[in-house]
Amino acid sequence: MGADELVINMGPQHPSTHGVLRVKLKLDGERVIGSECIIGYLHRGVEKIAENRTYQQFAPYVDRMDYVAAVSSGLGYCEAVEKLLLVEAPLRARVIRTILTELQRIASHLLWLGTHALDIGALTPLFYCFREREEILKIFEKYCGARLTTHAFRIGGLQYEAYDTLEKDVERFCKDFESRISEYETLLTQNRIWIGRTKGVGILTAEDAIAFGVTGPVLRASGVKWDIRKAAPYAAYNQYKFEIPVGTTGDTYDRYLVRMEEMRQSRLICLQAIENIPSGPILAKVGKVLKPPPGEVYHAIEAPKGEIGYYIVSDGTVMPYRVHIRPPSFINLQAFDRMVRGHLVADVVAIIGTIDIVLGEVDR
Amino acid sequence: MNATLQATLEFLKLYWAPLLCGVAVVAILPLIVGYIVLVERKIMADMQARLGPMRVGPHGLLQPIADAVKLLIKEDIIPEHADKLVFWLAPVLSVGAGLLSLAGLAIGPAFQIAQDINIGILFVVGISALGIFGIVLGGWASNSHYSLMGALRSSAQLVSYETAAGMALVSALLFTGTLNVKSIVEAQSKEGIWFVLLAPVAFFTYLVASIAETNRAPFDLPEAESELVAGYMTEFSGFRWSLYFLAEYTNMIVVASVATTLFLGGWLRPFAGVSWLNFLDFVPPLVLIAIGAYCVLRVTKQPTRVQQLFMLAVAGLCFVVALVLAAPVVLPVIKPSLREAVAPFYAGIHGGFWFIFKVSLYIYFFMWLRFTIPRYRFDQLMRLGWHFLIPLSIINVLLVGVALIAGAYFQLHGWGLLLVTTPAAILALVAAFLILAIEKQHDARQEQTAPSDFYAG
Amino acid sequence: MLDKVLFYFFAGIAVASAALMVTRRNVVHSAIFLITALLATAGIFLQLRAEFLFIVQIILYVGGIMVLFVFVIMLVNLDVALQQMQFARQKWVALIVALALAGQVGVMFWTSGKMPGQGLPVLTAVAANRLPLNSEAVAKSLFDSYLLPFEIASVLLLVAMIGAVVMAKKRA
Amino acid sequence: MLPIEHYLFLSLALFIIGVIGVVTRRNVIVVLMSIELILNAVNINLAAFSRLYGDVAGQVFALFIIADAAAEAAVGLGIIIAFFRNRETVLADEMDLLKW
Repeated sequence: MGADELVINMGPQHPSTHGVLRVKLKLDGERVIGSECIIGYLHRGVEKIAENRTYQQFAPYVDRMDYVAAVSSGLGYCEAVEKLLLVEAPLRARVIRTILTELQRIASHLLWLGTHALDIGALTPLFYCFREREEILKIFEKYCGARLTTHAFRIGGLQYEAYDTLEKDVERFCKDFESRISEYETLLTQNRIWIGRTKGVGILTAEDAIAFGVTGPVLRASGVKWDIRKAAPYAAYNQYKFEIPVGTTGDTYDRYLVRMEEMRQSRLICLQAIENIPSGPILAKVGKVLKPPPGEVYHAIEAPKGEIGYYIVSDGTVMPYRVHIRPPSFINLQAFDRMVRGHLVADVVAIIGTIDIVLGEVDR
Repeated sequence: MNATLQATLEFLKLYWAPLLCGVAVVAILPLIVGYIVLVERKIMADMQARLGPMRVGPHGLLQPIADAVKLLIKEDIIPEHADKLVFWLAPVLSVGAGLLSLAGLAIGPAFQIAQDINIGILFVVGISALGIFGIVLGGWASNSHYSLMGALRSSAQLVSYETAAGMALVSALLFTGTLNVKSIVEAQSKEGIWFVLLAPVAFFTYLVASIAETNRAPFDLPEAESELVAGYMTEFSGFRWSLYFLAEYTNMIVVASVATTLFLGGWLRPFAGVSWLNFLDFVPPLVLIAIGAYCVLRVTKQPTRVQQLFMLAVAGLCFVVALVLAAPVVLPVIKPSLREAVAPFYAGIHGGFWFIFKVSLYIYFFMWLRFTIPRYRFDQLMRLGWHFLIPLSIINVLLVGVALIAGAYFQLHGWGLLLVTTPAAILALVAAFLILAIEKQHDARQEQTAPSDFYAG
Repeated sequence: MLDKVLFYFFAGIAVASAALMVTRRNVVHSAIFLITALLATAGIFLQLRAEFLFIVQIILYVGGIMVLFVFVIMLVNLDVALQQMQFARQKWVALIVALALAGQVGVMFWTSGKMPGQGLPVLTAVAANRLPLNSEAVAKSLFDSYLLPFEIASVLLLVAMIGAVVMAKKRA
Repeated sequence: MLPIEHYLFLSLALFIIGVIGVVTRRNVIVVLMSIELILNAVNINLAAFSRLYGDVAGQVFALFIIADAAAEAAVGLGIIIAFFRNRETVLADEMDLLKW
């Protein structure tokens, strides 16, 4: 309340900036009148590394960007290179890819839900969410031996054949998940405090969202029906029926509802996919040494956090000439200042949580 | 010189029991708090589908001691530009206020440190309110924005909710006409009904206000870790930090004890006046024996010899306590002539049990809330306090007063008082809903004008 | 004996912390010493068997007014204030005023010894065990003999509340 | 109870310290605090005489004084905050305008 503005540094070591994000907040009392995100604490030069690795060698690096949704990042990269090579993965590979990415979406959203609720002060959902996320990670582990940075796919198809009980495991998970998700909803959706903390907080209008280039659940919560799975289907998404949940006001509560519904839809996709996994090869015919023809390609998929795009330029050698990555977290974060102005410090953490950023992806 | 010695001796002769009690409380309380924390962690773990501390001792039973040792030997850091004197003083103030306010409480008819102070319950409430200086000054002295914001939030919050809590206390005190802690419980025993039934709205107000006063979730904004790191405690570490921790839990015990004394019948057994329900006296020892038996059964399941021994020790402790509890109720049954002799023991031991039991329930409720509910935002918290709780508690005081006059007019006593207090409570509830409805209307009107304001920048 | 020890204990603390309060540069330190002085005074009240006054002093004065003070001190930027000169050059005025006050009371005591019947009445206090229960007695007196002043005081508080709100809310 | 003179001297000492504070300090907050100290000194007198005569009227008046002190603190601090917002200072000798 003093005459001066108070400048407060949130992070990079702060319990709720989800990593090493540093936010410089200009406060008037507890009201935010301006903010500046300072990023780069986790910068590893992923794009530059790509120029010095072969196409296959670079594949594990994309897992380290969004490390809570590594499967999705990997899928985007593999498909981009396939597009560059003008090959298509066999159907069996694509179906299994779809199952794993949708499971990854659920896992990512679960992590988001747990930490977001924790930021707002609900302690318990975190552990419930981790319980289910653990099941998904177990499936990943069984499939490829890794839980977090899976490197599950290969350019041209799959690294490994699906293990015997994959379908059964996924089915069991989906069956349990139905009731589990309503468990979270009983804790939060109708809770007065939860509604009070999220409704009307961090409103992003549809025009603003489009202007900022925001994608993913954040965009959909603002009422824009845009999902690459429908708009430009990849993997095997054109075979399955699912809905795209859309919000109305674009506040934190809407984003919450949209993500909850997305988890339900992902579950449905998984159930449809395991019903009929076609047999056949899992790897298209690609050589041991990948030498794509000179040219450039942009390929984007719908990652849990939004559109993750790969722009790859090839000069005909074994290493890409240039790789640019369009990380959803980085671009969604740009809308942060717009969302946070005029709100209180407590809303800042709610808004950071609701954008669902991973600093590995923001900083690359 | 001789006179001084004489006077000192005389003083000691007069006040040895309260002094001993005081020393005992100060010595034992940190241990009790440590175990409350363990219980809290266990309950939290239970609610969150995990195990909680399991490593130190069987089922983590020695965890508090390990924690205490860790905190004591931790490096003691004082920030560079901190105000050293205040930084040193603040946690001591906080914990001192908490401990001192315990002095005014009566755990049973026999246990009370400050015997029969005339201002009784006011003493407890007033002294424990001083703890706020520890928080405010600690936040200020650490010379950090987070701490200062935590401190400012805390002072605003405490001052606001103190009013509501005070009003709730007044409604209960209207029934007793005395501030003395013992007389309050005795009044409930005489009426044969606890004041929670006579003044439910006041109990509710006090419950909410007491959560806010002890800075517990969902009102734990001064130390909201996701916003202000740790609020006023951010810069404190090691022993100083543990003093704050001790103060917080002591305050919980204090508010729980105040609520127990005023609303939940203090040390009285449920239905203390009803003689055919006297068999309830046998419940506490039986429950303890059951717990002990369970421990004995679990002994074979323990992996190491030490853990087995520890389990047996716990079981033994349960049996001893059960024996102590059982003796005053079983002896008169065996030998009726002993009834007179054991009566004071019965009152003291069982009174203490029931008091601690009720306090534990109250604290359990605090924990339960903490694990279930998200945190309020600061403006919402202040709004809840000023726009809802304070008006409600003032209305309730008026209604309870009117009900009491009506009760006196119709010469109602005990359960009969419910005839007049229940309508008063219902009226208060109606008032509460009215207040909420007005708030909602107000909100709706605000919302129409507000959104443009957010993007003013 | 106990009375004496308690009195000198509390009086010593009160006077010492009052002196420290007016001499400290740092306003927060001043506030802390004022709190100490007020608490010591509360101790004196207790020693005088004025329990209700004691608790009102603690709840209202220390727990209410002083929290307000500390709150305002923290709102008002301290870093600037610390570097400014804290003492006005009015030492001589202060000394004269203090001496004059002390002199008046000194003369009063001196004359009371000299002229019997005109100075302070030499009375022994009512025995402690004959005092009525304190809070009951205060309540009776407050709501019986002094009901009108009580109501006037409540109006005063209301006025002060409105005044404070108006004052603090004014915002350019 | 000790002889009444003890209390009178204690109250005198606090009163004089308070007066010195009011006169010498520049910071308005400390001036206000010194005034609180003066009021407190008066309360000691009232309580002491109340005890001497065994009549609670003195204590009742002390209560009134405390209520008065609360009112004074609220208004005074309100003025200080308003003043600080406009002039960025809390020094008494800079309060040289009646209205601002």
